[in-house]
Amino acid sequence: MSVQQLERFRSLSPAEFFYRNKEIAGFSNPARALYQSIRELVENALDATDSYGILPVIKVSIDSGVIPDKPEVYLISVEDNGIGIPPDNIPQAFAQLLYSSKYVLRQTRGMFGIGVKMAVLYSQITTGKPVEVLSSTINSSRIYMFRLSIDIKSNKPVIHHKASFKKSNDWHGTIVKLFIEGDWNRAKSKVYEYFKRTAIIAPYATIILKDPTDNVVYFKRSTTLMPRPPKEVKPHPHGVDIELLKMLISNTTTTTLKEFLMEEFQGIGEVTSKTIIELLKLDPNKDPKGLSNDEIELLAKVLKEFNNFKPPRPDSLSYLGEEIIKIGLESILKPEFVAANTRKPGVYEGHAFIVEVGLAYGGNIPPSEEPLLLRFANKIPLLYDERSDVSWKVVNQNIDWSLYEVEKPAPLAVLVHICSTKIPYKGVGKESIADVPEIENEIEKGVREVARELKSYIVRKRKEREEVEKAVGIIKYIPDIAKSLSSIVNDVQYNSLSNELFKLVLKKFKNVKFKSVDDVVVSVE
Amino acid sequence: MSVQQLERFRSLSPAEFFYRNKEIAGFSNPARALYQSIRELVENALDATDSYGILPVIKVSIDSGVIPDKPEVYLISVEDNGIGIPPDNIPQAFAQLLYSSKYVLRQTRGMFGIGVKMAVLYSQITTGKPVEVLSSTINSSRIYMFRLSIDIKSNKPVIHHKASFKKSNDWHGTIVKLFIEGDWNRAKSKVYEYFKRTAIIAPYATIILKDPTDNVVYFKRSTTLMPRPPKEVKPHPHGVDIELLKMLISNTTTTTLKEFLMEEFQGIGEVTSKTIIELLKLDPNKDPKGLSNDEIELLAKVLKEFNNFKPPRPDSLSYLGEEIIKIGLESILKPEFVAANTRKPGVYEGHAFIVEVGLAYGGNIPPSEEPLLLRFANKIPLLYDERSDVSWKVVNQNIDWSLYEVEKPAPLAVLVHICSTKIPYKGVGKESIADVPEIENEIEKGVREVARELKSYIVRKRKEREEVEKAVGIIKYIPDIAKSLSSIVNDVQYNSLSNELFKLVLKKFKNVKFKSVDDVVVSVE
Amino acid sequence: MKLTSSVDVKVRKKALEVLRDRFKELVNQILAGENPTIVIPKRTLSNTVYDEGRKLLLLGPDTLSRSFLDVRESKKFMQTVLMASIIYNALTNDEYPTIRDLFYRGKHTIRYRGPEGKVLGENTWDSQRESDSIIRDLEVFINMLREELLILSKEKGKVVGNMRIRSGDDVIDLSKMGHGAYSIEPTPDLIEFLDVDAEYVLIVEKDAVFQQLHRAGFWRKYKALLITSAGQPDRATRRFVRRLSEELKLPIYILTDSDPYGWYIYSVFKIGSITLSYESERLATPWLRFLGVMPSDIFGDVNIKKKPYLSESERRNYIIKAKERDIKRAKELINYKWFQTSRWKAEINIFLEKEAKLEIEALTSKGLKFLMDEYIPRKIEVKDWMD
Amino acid sequence: MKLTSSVDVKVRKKALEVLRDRFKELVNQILAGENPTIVIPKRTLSNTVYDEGRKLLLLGPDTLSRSFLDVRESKKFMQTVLMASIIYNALTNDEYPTIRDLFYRGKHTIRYRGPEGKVLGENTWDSQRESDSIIRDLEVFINMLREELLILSKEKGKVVGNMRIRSGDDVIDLSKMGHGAYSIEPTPDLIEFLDVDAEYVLIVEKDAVFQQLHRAGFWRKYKALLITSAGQPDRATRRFVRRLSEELKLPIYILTDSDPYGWYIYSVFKIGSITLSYESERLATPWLRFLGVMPSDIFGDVNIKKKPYLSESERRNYIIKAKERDIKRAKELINYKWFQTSRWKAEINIFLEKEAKLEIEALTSKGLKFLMDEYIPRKIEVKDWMD
Repeated sequence: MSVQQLERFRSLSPAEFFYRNKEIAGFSNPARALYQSIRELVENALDATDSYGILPVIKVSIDSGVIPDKPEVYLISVEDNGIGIPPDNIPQAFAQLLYSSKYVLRQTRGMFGIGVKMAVLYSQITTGKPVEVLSSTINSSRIYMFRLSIDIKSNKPVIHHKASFKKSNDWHGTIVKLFIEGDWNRAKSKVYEYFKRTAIIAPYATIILKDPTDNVVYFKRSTTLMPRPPKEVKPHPHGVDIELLKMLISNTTTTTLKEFLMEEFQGIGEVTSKTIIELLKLDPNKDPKGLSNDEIELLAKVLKEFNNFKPPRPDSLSYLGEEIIKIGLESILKPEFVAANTRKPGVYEGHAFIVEVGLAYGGNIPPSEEPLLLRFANKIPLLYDERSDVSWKVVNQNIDWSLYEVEKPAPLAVLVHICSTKIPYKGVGKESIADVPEIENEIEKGVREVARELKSYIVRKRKEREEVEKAVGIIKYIPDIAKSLSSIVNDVQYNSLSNELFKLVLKKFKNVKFKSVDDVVVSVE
Repeated sequence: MSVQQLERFRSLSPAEFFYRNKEIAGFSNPARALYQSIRELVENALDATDSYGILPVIKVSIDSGVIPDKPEVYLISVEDNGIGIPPDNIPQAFAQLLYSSKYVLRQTRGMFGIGVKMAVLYSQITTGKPVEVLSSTINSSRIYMFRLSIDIKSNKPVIHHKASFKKSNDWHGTIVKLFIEGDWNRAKSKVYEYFKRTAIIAPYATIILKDPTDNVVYFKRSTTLMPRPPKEVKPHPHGVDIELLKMLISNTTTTTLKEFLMEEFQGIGEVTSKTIIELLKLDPNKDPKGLSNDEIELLAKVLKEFNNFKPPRPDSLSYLGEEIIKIGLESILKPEFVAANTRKPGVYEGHAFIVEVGLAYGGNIPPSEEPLLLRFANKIPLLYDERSDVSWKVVNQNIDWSLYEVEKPAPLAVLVHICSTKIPYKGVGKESIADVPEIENEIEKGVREVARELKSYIVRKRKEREEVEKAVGIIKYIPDIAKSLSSIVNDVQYNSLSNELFKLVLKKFKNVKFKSVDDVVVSVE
Repeated sequence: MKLTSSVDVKVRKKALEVLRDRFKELVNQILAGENPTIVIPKRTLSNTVYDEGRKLLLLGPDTLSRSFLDVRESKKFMQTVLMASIIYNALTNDEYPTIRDLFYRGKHTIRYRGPEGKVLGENTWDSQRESDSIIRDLEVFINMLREELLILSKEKGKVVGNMRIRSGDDVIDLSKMGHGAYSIEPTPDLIEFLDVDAEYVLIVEKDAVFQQLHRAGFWRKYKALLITSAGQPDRATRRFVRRLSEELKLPIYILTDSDPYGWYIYSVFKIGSITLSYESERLATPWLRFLGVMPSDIFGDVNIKKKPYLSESERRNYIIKAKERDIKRAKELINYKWFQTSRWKAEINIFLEKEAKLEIEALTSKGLKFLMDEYIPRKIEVKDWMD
Repeated sequence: MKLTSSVDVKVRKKALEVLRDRFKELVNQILAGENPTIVIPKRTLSNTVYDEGRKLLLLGPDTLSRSFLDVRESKKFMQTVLMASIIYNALTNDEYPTIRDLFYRGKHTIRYRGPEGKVLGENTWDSQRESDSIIRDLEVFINMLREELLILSKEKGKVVGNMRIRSGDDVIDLSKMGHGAYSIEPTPDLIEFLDVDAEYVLIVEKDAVFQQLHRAGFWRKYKALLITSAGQPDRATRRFVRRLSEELKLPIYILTDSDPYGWYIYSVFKIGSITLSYESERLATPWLRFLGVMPSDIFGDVNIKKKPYLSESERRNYIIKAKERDIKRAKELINYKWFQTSRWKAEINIFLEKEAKLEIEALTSKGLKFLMDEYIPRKIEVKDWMD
């Protein structure tokens, strides 16, 4: 037999790959697919607004019964007031996998260039219907409309219909309408939880949700404070590997090693550049494209191990800041106490990250054995696989809450927000974050910081109560003492004993305001 | 501001996508990457042998200290006696993602076309070294050697070195050598567990493993029985969706609808084809390429809902069969009892699958509260995320073992092997299988079947013991009874009472072989 | 020197005869090649019947056959003959074993080869619970109580009052015990009542209350015999009370805590224990009257126009909240036939409604004089007791 | 009719005086504007000292000051004066309260406004444990035992033997109790010893064994006074034994189970209880001798050439495996000063090595005659007892 008979080799398009393996992107069943499609669209809508300083207004509508005899088909419609998408990019942005505006070093909710396309793919597999996109950019005078599907074999968009209209007002943004086979009853609780948590992390957004039962939920914005939009940055040298170096070298326009280091990385100035080149024992004027393989390996090693770079710049990251976190927690959870801590930027494998931690205590939060954990990554709520998340480990295993005067069950919620140009998810489903030591460490420091604030709060409240408690704790016994003693020692009156004893207490606790024993004791019987 | 300034759209190659997201394929840290690389190579080696009726001989060697000053770099070398790879395909097979011989309807261990390329990618990121491949196909007179790496930007192989040698013997197979940054101490226990389970599922394979401490483990084959190699098959109509139909139509060489249905699907003969077309109210001679979108949607619906197709053919699947499962369990676990059950083929979303269940009880198996669960998918051992696997749910939640006379802690191991052209993994890491109802149902039936066999065994053993137990349970009291009665009633002797009582017992239990009370009673004091 | 009383010598002789006759029957079965079988009345709840006429809990007609060849009964068969032989030997040797002694005397290990050839050990019995149960079987089988076999036990019951008795070879004046009391013997059937000058008998559940009433001269003032069972009564106290009732025709009143435990003590004195109903015929006192403490003493009862003995604030401080198991117990009691008088049902329902217990000590806390000179005499006078 | 004994009248008068004088001091402090403070010896383990000479556990010199203004002590201060007033009133009214009575009499609810204005309730005490502890404080504070305040309690101790006593206004002959026994009064200080014809006193831990020895005529044959404490001895039994020892100079032997619990009973009789060491001076009997059961009686002791009283197979059937808490207890006992004789250490070490307990009943199981005519007399004869 010949091998050719046995084996036929061929290659697969990314669309076909994900078509065959849709469950790995979270589209494993109708309930999950419905939930996943809604959030992909909402996250794109938020990215199109807050990343550009626009206060988001997001309208979401989920309708059932839209196709006769197909009760399992839902129509998802999401509208934003974002920057809009240039018409030339719309087909690929919605109907070509691994095509995105987000493949740069800048924090956005989406990162993989997969999410919304998977929703389109799942939609066309289950209903055969194209996705409808309307969009207008900010300065454009027209609105563009497309009906699109994906050609799976070639991973290219198919344009079913294309149109444009003149704008009558200054609306800009994007509207996406998608038919999908789903299961609202099983998806419902997760969808609502998703919106509630989104409202916590983005209190500056107004979100209106209409569900298939025509129930409308209106999350009104509670602040106009917004996080600073992220900027694109260059890679930090600590995150470099051999392959990344090779890519940078092949793309660079610099012609000397010295310039290459200063231009293509953040955190390297003239002095540092010199030091690095001396360590390499190379000519600073050498053309970087002329480096040998061994030299590139050595450069990678030196960049990884050198300890005097400036820390990575947080410019690429769009963190919320302590103020917004507190507003979000307060407006949704209605607690008695809130605290927040935004950590200094850190780096893992060359990716900058910022950890933000919030804490809410008391008030309307129901007491429970485990703190209510609100996990977010790049402003995305994470709902599934909580126990395999690094934050769960920190909050429930690393931290001994009793050290912070918290007695369980406690009315305690902990928010953990991780911002990074690269979130280390455990899967494409974007639900839990891996145990990266650098991140775990920052989360733990952040939680300890807010926990310390909570402890101060609990301790202060406690002390104020103590002085009064002490005085009451003595006065309440006066009637029994006076009565007992006067019944044994017949020549002394109850009243005079009682008065003398009360005077003794007032002398000891000078700040206590009682006028007589009767202010404390109601009855003795 | 213009949108172009704000957003730069571009597309990503599959290699770059996985380079950026290596943890989703299981390469999240050095320990896991080492383990993952070894198993990807071993699984390719097994696929190259048993899928073609060759009794596998696999030699694995893991060496450390292979590069000066880099103790964290290991050299993995895996050799098989398989069919070899044609030299033209070698570069892409090892250095282009989403390129594979496995994208057909035929069961193999690998399915994604990602595994070994991820190992190569991780190798080159961490060490900068190319992979070395030697291979010779069965009838070839030469051995071909390549040193390869991946061009990440373009997802194309880079050939560093290429050579060929004349064969001096009739050796055929493939040898792969890979440098990788790893952590043997943390990977060790998983690697050993992996090989032990591989030996259970493939008792016909001889595997020799040398680890970095020069410890050699030799799993000798315990049978020459082998599973039937899988054949490529056509899709079953129940697994059809709109997109698959469109692809089949665009590729077909048939020219009438009737022929199209009979040729491109399994399970549709002439009669069934007619019935289907009548249901569609279409012309049987219509060119399938002329079907409108609505007609395709309707065809998809009819194919999904029609109930009289033949069940899917298992030809594409390479299941082990009950005999091999029992041999595997016996040779590695040394139990007292084994049972196995290979289920009839089933189908989910149009993918044929077969569930096989094995059970081992007693002997060297240590008792525990939860049965030892040995999970396999297409002969691959699954080691991580046990508790999120559908088999775990069946074995520990659906089944009440006490109904099968199993008292916990029990010396019980349950093997579940799922064969399919498409295993519904929860992630690319290939570790746990999703709760697909059709599969869960077959697993449960299979487990109940072997559990019933176990119950019969336990019950039979128990009954044999009972008769003897009953007789012993009475005889042991004779000395006390005889002594007591003779001490109250003085005119009767101990010996005559004892003899009479013993005779009474023998009369009742006829199969009991004791000669006198002394055969049972040793002493009374 | 004469060490044991002449009374005991006679008792021994009779017991030996009965045992010999009864077990001779088993030996005869064996020698005839039959499966030897001990037939005894069943000591189960379902075979315990309440005799309305005699107001006693008695064993019913059901019997159980304990045969040698029945695997489930074989061990008990062995234990029964073993226990009989031990008691037989103790009687022969002039001993007075306790049930604990009997447990030890019969306990030994049988070593035998199990079905798999391993040598195993099994004790004739492992706990006294097991051997005690066999003693009860044996009592039923030979129709003799353990006291008739001179098996002794610890004894808590005490008595004082205007009465003279003969015990052993002595005459004892129960009105001359000073601040102390007479501790009743474990075999009260051997007591002889000589003369008595009392109008009734009062049993007090609690020893400490007994001490107080005794010390304050209660029995002298009210011509009573004063007895305490010091909690759950032992067999000797029950038999002693029964004899006072039956032979001297004295009215008998009992004072317990107001809780299901106290009522159960009353029930044991009056009817017998459910698990030991075979003894009732000899140990129970069907004419016993429950004097207090009744829930209506605490709360009053408008239906019978009874005012409470306690004030609102006394109740608040003396009452103990009933526990889950008290409630459960009370609901069981109310189903027993002898609690199904309208008065008892009313009282237990007050308890169930209020979920409140009260100890006798709460009454002495209100005042020893209250208990001695008001509560007890008034309740006897107005017949505020329950049958 | 004279209801209470003349003895009690005298006792009452003295108690009232002491209480009045002691509490007058507190009143004076208050009226002088001082923080009223009760100073009493500490009843803690660390303030309990073993007096080697007198062989008694006594309270040491440490005192504690319980003052009104100390938040942690304020409640106890209130409880102490409350308890004193209740006892004072009971004495005035010719009552004989028990400690349970005192709990009820003092229990009431204080309703007060908490720091947040809510009305809260707090009981003067919630459990008898609390009020009992206050009684002990009070005994120490006024330096009188509860019996001197005519507080009664339940009483388990019994006695028989050749002896006549006066109790209250009666004379009682303890050799004329028939098969029954004399139950000791709760205030044994008021007993008068008239005449005695006994060579020693034997205390038996277990009532049932007491019954057997009594019935078999042990005390008559061996001229002994026979006493049982029926388990852990109560205060009256301890005081009674102490008086027999001190006033009649009789040797006192005790027979308990061979286990740490039995040895602890010995220890309580001999030294006093650790938590109640203030009573030791009156209740403990330092001259008490431990007769058995000793571990060396069971296993022998080659070091002192002693052979065991039990055979190999008797041991197998009678011995009970020591539990974890027995071992722990034994290790505590061995550290007490009064167990640090070489003989006691040897015996406890045999126990710790064998981890084996034995009940007295095991000896009567071997034979009542063995216990009565071999074991006890021989051990007394060869002085095989421990101090």
